[in-house]
Amino acid sequence: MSTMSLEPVRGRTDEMIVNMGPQHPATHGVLRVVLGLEGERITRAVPHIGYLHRNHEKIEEARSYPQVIAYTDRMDYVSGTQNELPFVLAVEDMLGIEVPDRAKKIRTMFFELYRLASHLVWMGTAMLDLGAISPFLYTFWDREIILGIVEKTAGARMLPNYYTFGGVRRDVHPDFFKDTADFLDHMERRMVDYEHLVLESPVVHARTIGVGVLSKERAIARGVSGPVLRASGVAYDVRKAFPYDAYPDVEFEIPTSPDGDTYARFWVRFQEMYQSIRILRQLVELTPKTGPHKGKAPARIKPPAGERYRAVENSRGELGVLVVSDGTDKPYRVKHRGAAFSNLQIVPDLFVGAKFSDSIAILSSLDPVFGEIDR
Amino acid sequence: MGLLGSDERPRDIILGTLDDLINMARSRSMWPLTFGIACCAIEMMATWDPKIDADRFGMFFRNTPRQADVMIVSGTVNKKLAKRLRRLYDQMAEPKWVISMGACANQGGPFRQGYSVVEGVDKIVPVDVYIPGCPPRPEALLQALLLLRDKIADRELRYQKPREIPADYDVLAEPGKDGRLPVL
Amino acid sequence: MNPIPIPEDRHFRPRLLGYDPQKSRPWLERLVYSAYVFVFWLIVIGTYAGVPALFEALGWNAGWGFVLMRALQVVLLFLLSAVIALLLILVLRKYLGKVQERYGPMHYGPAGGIQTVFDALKLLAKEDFVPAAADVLTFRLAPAVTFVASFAMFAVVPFASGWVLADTNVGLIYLIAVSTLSAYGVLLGGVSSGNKWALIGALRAGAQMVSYEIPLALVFLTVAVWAGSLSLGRIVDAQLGLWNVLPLALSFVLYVIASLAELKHIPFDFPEAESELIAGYNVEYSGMSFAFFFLAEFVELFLLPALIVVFFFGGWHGPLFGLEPGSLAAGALESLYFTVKTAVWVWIFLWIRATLPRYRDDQLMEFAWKAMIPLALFGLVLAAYLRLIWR
Amino acid sequence: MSLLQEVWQAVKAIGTGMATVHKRVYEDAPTEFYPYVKPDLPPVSVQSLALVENEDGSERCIVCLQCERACPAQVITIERHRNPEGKGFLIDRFDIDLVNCMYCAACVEACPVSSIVTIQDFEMSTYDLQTLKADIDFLHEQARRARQWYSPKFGVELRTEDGRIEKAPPEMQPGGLAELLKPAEEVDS
Repeated sequence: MSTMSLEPVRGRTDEMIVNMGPQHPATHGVLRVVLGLEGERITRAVPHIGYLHRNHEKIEEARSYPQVIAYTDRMDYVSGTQNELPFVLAVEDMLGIEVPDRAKKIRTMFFELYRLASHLVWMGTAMLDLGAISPFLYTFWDREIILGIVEKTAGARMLPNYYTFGGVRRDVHPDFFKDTADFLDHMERRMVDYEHLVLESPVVHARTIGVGVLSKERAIARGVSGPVLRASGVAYDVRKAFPYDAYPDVEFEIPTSPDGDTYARFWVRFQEMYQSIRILRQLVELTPKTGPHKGKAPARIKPPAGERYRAVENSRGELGVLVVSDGTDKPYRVKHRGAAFSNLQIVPDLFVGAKFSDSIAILSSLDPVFGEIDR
Repeated sequence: MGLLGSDERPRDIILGTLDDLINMARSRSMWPLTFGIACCAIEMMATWDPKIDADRFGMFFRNTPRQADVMIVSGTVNKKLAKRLRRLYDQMAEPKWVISMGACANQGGPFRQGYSVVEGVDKIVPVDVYIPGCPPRPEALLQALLLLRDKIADRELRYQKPREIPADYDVLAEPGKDGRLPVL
Repeated sequence: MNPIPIPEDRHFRPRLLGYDPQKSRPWLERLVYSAYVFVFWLIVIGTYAGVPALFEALGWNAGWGFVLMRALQVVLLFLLSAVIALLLILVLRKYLGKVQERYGPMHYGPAGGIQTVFDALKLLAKEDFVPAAADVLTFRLAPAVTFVASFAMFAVVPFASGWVLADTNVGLIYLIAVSTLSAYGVLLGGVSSGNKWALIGALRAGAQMVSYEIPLALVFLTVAVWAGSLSLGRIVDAQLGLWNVLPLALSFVLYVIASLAELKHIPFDFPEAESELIAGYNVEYSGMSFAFFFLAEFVELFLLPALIVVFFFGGWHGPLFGLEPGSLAAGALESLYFTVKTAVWVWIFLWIRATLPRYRDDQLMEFAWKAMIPLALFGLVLAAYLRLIWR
Repeated sequence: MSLLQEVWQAVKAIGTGMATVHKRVYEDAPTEFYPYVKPDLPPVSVQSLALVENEDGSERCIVCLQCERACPAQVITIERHRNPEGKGFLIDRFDIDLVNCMYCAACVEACPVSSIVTIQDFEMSTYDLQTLKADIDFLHEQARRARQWYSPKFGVELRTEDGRIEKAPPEMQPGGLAELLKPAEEVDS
């Protein structure tokens, strides 16, 4: 099949095979895409993954349940604690551990803080891919504030290993709620600037509107999830469809756009950031200031034999985990369902026929993270 | 690193002074290669953010290996990537330095038991400075960059670089072509 | 080769420099920039007033003496371009730092003032590499072509009244010819590198050049029609009462856009699209060859705003405070006016660079062919008509 | 007319963007001057590990091997022998491979006597990996040099000038501990 082949077509001189990555500033890590270029138009695109394969699932089978949590952090490294939640939820389900209400709310706050952090990194790198330098620095400073809040409580910036079975490892810092409220005020001011620099910029309009259109049917057929799916007009969000933790207690909307183009994906991520701010505002008010942060969990985690699938809506989409237990203190099998991995499936669909410059915009709008894709 | 890339340490006073001057310039204008691999890459980007701002020390990213001086290996290197990494190192113009950032790049870190992970990037490229951490703080990376600056600028330290370039043929060779660096 | 001795506490600490730059010192920064600008100014005065005066005093202003004088002036201009590049790279980094809520280079030299000198020294001593797939002669030639093309523009740029290397009466035609040449360097460098990214960058440069050159030439024509001369000195003199920017506003806007394209500057930096083509046409260049591309870029970043000032903002004109026109003091003052006006335009270009993302290359071409050329023609007709009824 | 409006909109948007960028010129940069100013890390921050001794210099570690079992990256190596006189065990070897450590602080959580603790010393970059293969002397030395450390069981502790180990004041303690340590009347008000 010609679209999958890497070899130049014999006798065809107008096509140039270009190897984009694994070291390329716009591939967000170590993606390699082999492109067939006809001038600036892409005729073939074959993504290659596996440059960051580090045996997550196999190593996790050789670790006890509490140890696995530290490893799940390293998957989607941009969004920290979000990765720990599906595994923690699955094991809690298997063991029937009760999670106190306060712990649920703290978890949800961290979850949404990391969603903001992840979308900020996306915004900065996407604008860097489009050629603007300054938004990258602005977003990284805002992210730095979030990481400061997280570090004060959890002890680490990016990969804090903070959730545990039955709640969170330690109580939040006394300043946590005040810091978060201050940060949200700051963030609301900055979002105005980001709107000016990203969503309203005519150059961004020119680069993204009508580029890389993903139809609703195609998106569903390829198993796409998260902002990419919602930008194609499907209002599917695990937070609403299968609520977990404190999401039933808070009000928020699922922003969708019918367009399915790159600009729609940009727009949906922006609206998600507004929704995150809204959720966090509610949780700052709702969360009890004192109380248990951790439910009763057995000293040795030994789930009964059986299996359990739990999914959460992380910054990139549905992040699921299937835990199979054989009754020992180590999982028999841990299978992750990565959102970025599924979203990457549409790369050849969207690339073929687009301009080369468009492919950069499209790739940044998918926001892949290779720790989770290659695992 | 001696004058114009030679390994010999100049004995002459004039040449020695020139050598010092050029190495001072080198140490104060280290341009890293934009090559993010994994988790550490995000902290590597954060080192250039307003809070840390490594640009204060005259460092900014170059995308092409030809114009870069420092390669920051920021993440797990597996056997598929190792060949590309080595190739990037070979493409960099002399003089060049390597910083190994984070546990994975140092010795495989938490993933060192995996079948695909290279246990330490110093098996394929000569490393000048190692940073522990998973991932290291941006300040730690800046510290490493400054240690590298001192190493380049210092008369005694700069000839300490291991000049024999390591090549773990198990990692680098393509299957079936033993003893030869791969043609990629 | 002994291993590096491990300190007692097993902690290696970076050496701190002798001073403690804990806060930005704006006065020091201003001092450094003033020093650079002063050197720049001194070289300008020396080139255009000092050297001719010296040769006149020696009586060598004819024959081979004249040739020698011009050669000396060119050497001084080369020095000037180096100063411009060193200053502008520093200003760019500091300005980007300022608008990005950080500081930029600040620890080496007073307020980071000699950072770019270190950069230049390092590039000088770095390996200059020719890839195996490259065409060696063209590969070596390309940076020189680019640099010489941008450097040659100095010949007709008037820094003050009479302060110009060649006040030729075909200055505009010379400019069109020479500015096109710099795209050739890019084209040659990209094609001869034997790298696909460089090739794409070179092709983009070629396509881009074709699209912006025509509106640029039409704007040149408009200015020439308005001033009634092709000489840059006459064009400046014609703006004594009224700067061209008012009557030729449309052409002025088109010229700024075309300059951005000619400069390969954001939002039109397609040949060197850093996030797309890695480094575009100079992806295989290292060491000094790369430095020449860098140098050419920043010399152009000075010269194209300078041309904006010449064409639309009255060049060197400004209040002379009773100084006799043509004297050394008046020339020095005029060149200062010229530099300040140019600096404002450089700042606007840097500001654009700090803000905007990049267009797609076909969008520039579409814009150039569908909007800029008709508008430039309209501006030309308008200028001709206005000139008929006004003067 | 709509074309003109569109052009006007675009020009206005570019102008707004440029104004947005330019207004930063007048703001102070949040830069921390790292090598000159050390960052003020929160006490719970996990930057490195250390092994605390008792105030009298005796070993606090009871060699229960809990940390070795809890470590996900499997970097802790402990060898012990039974104490010939009295109860418990004596340490033969206590190594933490800080090169491969993933700094998750699982060992700190597992330690029943708060002997292994987290410290904020992040300046561990090195020319030589051997400096990071921490043996027991180095871990003790790290703890002696650290001004403060943290373990979940005892919270943040400080070492005073004369070598005594004290519990840090409530404002340095994380979450629940801070609440517990506060005087009762403060909690009420």
